[in-house]
Amino acid sequence: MNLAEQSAALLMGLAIFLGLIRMMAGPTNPDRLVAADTLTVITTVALTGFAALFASPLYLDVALIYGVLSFVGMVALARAIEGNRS
Amino acid sequence: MRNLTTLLFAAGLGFLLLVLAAGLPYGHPPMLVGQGILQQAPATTGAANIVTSVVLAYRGLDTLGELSILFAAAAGAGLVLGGHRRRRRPDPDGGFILIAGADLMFPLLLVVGLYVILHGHLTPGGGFQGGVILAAAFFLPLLGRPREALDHTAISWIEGLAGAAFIAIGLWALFARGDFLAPMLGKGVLGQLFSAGTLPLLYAAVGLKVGAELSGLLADLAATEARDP
Amino acid sequence: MYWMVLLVLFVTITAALAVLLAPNLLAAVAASSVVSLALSVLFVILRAPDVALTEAAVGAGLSGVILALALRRLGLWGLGDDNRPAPAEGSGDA
Amino acid sequence: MTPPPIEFLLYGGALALVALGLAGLVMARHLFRSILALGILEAGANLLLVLAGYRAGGVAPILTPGTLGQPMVDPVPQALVLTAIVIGVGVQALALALALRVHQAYGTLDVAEVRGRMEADTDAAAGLEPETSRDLPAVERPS
Repeated sequence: MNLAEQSAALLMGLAIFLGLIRMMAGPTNPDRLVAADTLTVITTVALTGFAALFASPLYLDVALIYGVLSFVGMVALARAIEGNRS
Repeated sequence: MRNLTTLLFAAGLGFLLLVLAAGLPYGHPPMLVGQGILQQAPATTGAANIVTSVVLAYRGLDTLGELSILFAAAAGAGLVLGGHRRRRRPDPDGGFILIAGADLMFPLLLVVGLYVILHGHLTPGGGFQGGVILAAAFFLPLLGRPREALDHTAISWIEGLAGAAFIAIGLWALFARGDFLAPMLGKGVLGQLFSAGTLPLLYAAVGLKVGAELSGLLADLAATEARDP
Repeated sequence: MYWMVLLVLFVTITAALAVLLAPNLLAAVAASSVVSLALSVLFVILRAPDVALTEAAVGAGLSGVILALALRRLGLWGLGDDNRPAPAEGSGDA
Repeated sequence: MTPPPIEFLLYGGALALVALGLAGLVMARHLFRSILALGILEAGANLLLVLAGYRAGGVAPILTPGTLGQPMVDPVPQALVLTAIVIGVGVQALALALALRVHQAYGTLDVAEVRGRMEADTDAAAGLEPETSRDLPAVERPS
């Protein structure tokens, strides 16, 4: 790995740590949901980075599907948290 | 006390499994079957994705069994939830952003799902994953407007026809070649969209069936009565 | 590669612990979607893009949707502020 | 102190997931949480199966122009796990539907409470006297 890839991995590791801390400690449920959503976005970027690292475009499909479907899952969870308030 | 025993049991089981796993070879699997499949699969089935040729050609009967298990699970869940489909008080509509966003995302999700299904023999993905994406696509507008319902008759027709198509392709191969689900229709050029014979057709049937089943399941789950805490 | 595997495994185990010990069920569902996310990255590292795609589609999309719908139907959707007492039923700890 | 080899980490992580899922499955007092623990157990088993087919230095088992002739990882466990994940979500949906029905029938999902009410119901259906408690000393039990 060259310097750019190493620094990208380091930054993503830091971001994952921050999101994980918020997910474990977050005082309310919306905090935890937003932290989980942040983690999914970081993961999408990480999957793209792995595609670059392995020099294979096959892994880009995984990132695409992940990015699209985590949106649906998070919207469903957000609807669940909304309750019966209209 | 019971919790302590359980923890001890789980830790002991983990340790035992770890001791067993220490004897497993890592990085050098004793892959006799896998090696043979890797060598002859492209010539036999014509699919670039070898996992697809394992799922649909070498283990096609297994996939049929999996489809029936999934059908049984979805039918069982629909049966269990069945009598309570009518709701006294439906959920309120989502906000403007959710409705507009769902309408925008719907065709994109549809295109992504069909791409994943149709390119199942070339890139990662296939009928199961594409079916899941199709189910999510049809569920997303329902999340914004909970009062609208999916057409359950159409879903059952699609599901039944797709399952029948899978079995019909298998029976055709049985009568023409003597093997159930044997690859038919020639192999084509490796790596092109129209290649690998009947495998894309089989994956299309699987995708439609899985998508119809899962969206029916999601609609059933969404239509059961909400309960106040 | 070694440190990446270590980090992803750390995320997986932490999120699995959070599923079992989270104060309420909605946090547990969010943590279980994080488990499947980290697992998908592990499958990519192990060179299994098909499995990673399935895990991403099922774990991130469908499983989250099903669990969220079930939570909604069970009426366990309290906001779960740690300062206020959560609804009695949603706070069943492991 | 040398860091442990990478295979120890991977196998240990997968087995830790299995053990955690098992412990949660047995210890959970809420039915919903035991369904989530079942998902973790399943994830650990899937990871273990994919690990068994990994080959060091191999590429993904998909033929592209750049990877012809290189060693590939074993495709058979991957096909197996692909099947297992999809079946797992079907099982999860069925379990959740059953849990919803239990909640509609008894109004709670606490395991001990549901079990107590089910035993009371079966006793009533069989025409037996309801058993007060098994934990009481034998003298105080109605004989």
